[in-house]
Amino acid sequence: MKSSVIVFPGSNCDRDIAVALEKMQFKNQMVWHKETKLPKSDLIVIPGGFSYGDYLRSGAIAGKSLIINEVIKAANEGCLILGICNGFQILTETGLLQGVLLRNKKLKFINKDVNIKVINNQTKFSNKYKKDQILKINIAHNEGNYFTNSEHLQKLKNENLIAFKYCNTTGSTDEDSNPNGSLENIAGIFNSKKNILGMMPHPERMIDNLVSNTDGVNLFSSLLN
Amino acid sequence: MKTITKKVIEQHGLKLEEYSTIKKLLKREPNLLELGIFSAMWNEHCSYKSSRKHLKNLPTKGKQVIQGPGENAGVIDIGDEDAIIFKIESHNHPSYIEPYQGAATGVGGILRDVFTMGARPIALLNSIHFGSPDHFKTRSLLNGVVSGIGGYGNCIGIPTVAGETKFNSTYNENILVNAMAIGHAKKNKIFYSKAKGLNKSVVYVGSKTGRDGIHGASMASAEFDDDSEEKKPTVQVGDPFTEKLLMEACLELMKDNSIISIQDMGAAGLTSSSVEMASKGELGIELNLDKVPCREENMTPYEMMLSESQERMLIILEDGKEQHAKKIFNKWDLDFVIIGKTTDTNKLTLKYNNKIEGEIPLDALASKAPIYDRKWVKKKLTKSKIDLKKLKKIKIEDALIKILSSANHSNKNWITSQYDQMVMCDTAQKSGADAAIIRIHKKEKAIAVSVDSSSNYCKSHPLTGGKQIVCENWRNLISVGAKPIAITNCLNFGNPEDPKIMGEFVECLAGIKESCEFLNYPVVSGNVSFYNGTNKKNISPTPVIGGVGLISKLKRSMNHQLKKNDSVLLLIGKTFGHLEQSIFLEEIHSILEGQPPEINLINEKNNGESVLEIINKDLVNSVHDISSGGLIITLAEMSMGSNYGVRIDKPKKLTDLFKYFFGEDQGRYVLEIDRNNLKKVENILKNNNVFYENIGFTQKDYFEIQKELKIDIKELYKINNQWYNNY
Amino acid sequence: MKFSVTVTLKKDVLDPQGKVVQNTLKNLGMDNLKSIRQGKYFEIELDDSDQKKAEKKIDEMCKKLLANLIIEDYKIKKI
Amino acid sequence: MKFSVTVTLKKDVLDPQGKVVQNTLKNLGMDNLKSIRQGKYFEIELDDSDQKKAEKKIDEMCKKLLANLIIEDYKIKKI
Ligand SMILES: Nc1ncnc2c1ncn2[C@@H]1O[C@H](COP(=O)(O)OP(=O)(O)O)[C@@H](O)[C@H]1O
Ligand SMILES: [Mg+2]
Repeated sequence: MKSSVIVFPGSNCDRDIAVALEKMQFKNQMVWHKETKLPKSDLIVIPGGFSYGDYLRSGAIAGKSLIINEVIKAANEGCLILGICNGFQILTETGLLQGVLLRNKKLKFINKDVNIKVINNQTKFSNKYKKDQILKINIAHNEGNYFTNSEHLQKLKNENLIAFKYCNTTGSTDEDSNPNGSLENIAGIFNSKKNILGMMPHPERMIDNLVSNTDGVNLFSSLLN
Repeated sequence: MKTITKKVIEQHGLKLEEYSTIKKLLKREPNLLELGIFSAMWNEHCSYKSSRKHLKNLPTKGKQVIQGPGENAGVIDIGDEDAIIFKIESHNHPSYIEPYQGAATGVGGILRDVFTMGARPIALLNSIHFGSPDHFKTRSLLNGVVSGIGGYGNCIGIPTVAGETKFNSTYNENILVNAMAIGHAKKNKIFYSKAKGLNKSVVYVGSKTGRDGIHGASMASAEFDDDSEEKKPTVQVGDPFTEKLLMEACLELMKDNSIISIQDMGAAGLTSSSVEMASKGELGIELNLDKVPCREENMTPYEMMLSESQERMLIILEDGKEQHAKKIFNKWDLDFVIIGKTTDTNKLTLKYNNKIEGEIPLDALASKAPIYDRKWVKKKLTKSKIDLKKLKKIKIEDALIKILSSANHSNKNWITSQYDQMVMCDTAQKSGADAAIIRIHKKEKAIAVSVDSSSNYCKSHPLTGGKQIVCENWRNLISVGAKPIAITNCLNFGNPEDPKIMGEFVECLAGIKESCEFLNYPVVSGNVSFYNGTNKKNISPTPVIGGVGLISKLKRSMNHQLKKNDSVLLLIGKTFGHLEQSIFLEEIHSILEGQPPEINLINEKNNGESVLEIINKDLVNSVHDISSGGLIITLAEMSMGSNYGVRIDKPKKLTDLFKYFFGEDQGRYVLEIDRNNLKKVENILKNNNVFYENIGFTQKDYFEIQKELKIDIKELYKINNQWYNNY
Repeated sequence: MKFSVTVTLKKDVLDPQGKVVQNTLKNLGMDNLKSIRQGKYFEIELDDSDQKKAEKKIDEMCKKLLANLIIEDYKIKKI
Repeated sequence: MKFSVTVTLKKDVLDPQGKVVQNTLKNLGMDNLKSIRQGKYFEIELDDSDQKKAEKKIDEMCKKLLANLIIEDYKIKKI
């Protein structure tokens, strides 16, 4: 499977995702944001980090870059798109995903391992997970507080577009296990066609037992499936 | 033009005698620009005029040392083609004035020191000291500093993996913010600042120059007084985004052979970088200040030369590489301007509007800068009159809880969760352990890193204190299974013109030297920060040690968290019950008296090496060194956050339980050993003549000292976390 | 020609920052504080002599970049 | 009673955000943009009837929390 990772000035999880993709046997290519053409790819990843320093609004300026037009085109043609953390923020700024990521409830950057629950496992991104499976995945962000209007929230529920929710060790999605104030504990969502996934947790950080765990592996193997 | 009066000289932080020397060296009066340059180069921060004489005594060589002090950072050899480059630096005064930006730019500055030398930074550490928790400024300073450190490190994408956080009223008016950066480079691809060759292009890259921090370096070398809050324009704003671009651009240019030498613009900006490069190369340097990219209009040569705008570098390029280099910097949207060339004049020549605005022989700025042999006096040691029997009665359990819920001994989660500790995906052990472990990317080996200090020990007995911090740092690396290799140090002291303070400095340094020599633990880089204090009130001496060790094959990370039920707990090292200067007396009885525990370097080394041997043979489940708070705090830390607690027998010999459990005797560790490994471990310890005791075993859920106390470890964990959560 | 732009969150959008600021101020003893909302402020200088045209340009900037219209409103003023 | 507060960086203090926004707007074709600086904006409602008193309170808030006087200036306006 061919993948492309878009690199913006200020992206800083680009190497991490590339390492993960290569480890999972993707044929990966890095694409600098000034390029005007995307290499042929089955998967496009917009990595985490602080594109343009997260100045103005996180993801806003990257959302205006040249290459984004190509990403939008590819998305409309059905290419798989994965936005992690800052990538998720960029996807909402471009409109490929709806809603916004506001400042964390407590206005502090949060880095920790959190539990998330697989809500929809019937997608290209999640078919190797079990439904309601609880994963432990690292988060690291300042603006991960997902918000959307009630109409869209209803749509997310009706069409099963919520990918992951923050939960506790037993799977309950209560307020205590919501690290950043996200609406209904939402940690990741799909678009209607389910070819785009945006998520705040970092699956690429969870592929190696020496530094963490391997709960992120199945996201990549789902894609290969 | 402004005439140089006595007042002007003083404003530049120069003494009148120093001004006479300047005139002698120049054989004329300097103009204002030249005076500014002298003041920047001759102040404590750049010239090390009070400390140099004593720093020379430190051991700086070793089999694994590639570059000792004198460059932007120290370099050590960790085998194969790999080198580790690291340094620590203070940003105390700026952080007190504007905590967020001060701390952030401190991180930015130390990162540049490391990537200037060709290393990709792989970890950040910090040592932060605040006034007492109930001082009215402490809360906002703590908040600002922590978010500043996080703000910069998180944005640039380098994990902040370890540090130390302390509260003590000695820092009420002068906090300490020391930042350490560690990078990885190829041994044969290290870049130095020494210029070579005539007529080579001198290139300015990075951000534009603004009026920030003009006189910042002089500020860092002056005591605070009441109007220091007025020194506002000197505050610099950090731009981690630009630094990220600068780092990537430099590392990209470093892939081939375009660079002759490179130097970041740190304190005293363009002045110190150009002077250092040229004087190290025994060349001259000529700068055309018209070419300097400026952020503001009408900036004067004086302002350009003394600006401390962040995120800038100076590079000397090989002939014909200009276009190639320019392309790279343009790709990263950074300024790239040739602003001068190397010459054979041995002078710094500054041109503006086709006129020479200033010209100074380089040796006057560097090798002939003043060096002082400041008067110093030995510390008068005070005898302690503590009579333990007369102290207020307290239960062990209550003392334990009080210490665990104190600011200094609380869990630092509140801080460390604000730092991205995992980015780069090589953090094998995060904050919370004795040392952090960072794997070398795509390799089996890893480094362990830790920063340590103990101002109470250093205050009461500078020599022992100096010895002790090096040992504690060494112990922390051992505890995670690393072989300690070398250290960097940040020496935070008061006013060196006071012989007592100078004495603290000299004696601490002698202690550091003694330990480093004995443990074969050389000093490869460092930083001195004097004048920490306000209105003649100096801080306690606070040397901070940052150590790096090597784990040649990382199979799993070793830490202090108890792993299994019913394993045996061994206490390594002799317990005498030394309570003077202990946390117990300070926190529980508000007594700070007497001397710190003695350091026995022979036992220290022997115990440590034996523990390392046991770890390397995979015979141990967890290890924790014993430091402030003594045995009981060590055991509590091993239990909290794990699923297992301990069941400890009462001591067989030492009868005073407080001495036994809270004494801070040095060179000790607690090891958790599987019963079936016990024989093997005991054999190693016996063979090596290491004193040890079997003190109990692990159990589920409870922290227990027989017939004394029994507490649920979840409860302990809660207690240990409440201070920050309620602050 | 100089303009100011203020960008504020729409009414129905949660303002975590404003909320924390409000709580902090209350803790500092500002008891008759009714509400506080936080936004962004820009000062923009254009090299233009025609105010109408300039305003149109600023409006475009807001739409294209400065505000996220899904959650934010903006106001332009000449200063 | 409602007030607006704008908090801006002092002149000569680096504005990294403004710089990036300015570059982006230029890349988006806004060529006669001379400069842009970014600041913060607050809308504050007080339960007070005495304007003088209210203004004094707002001023206190700015000093205590909303502005960092070392690098920022602020302006208060009744709206
Ligand atoms: N400011 C900080 N930044 C990062 N980590 C910190 C900070 N302060 C404390 N820590 C972490 O908290 C843990 C406890 O610190 P400390 O009690 O100083 O450890 P030790 O006694 O082993 O040196 C360590 O893992 C340390 O790295
Ligand atoms: Mg320790």
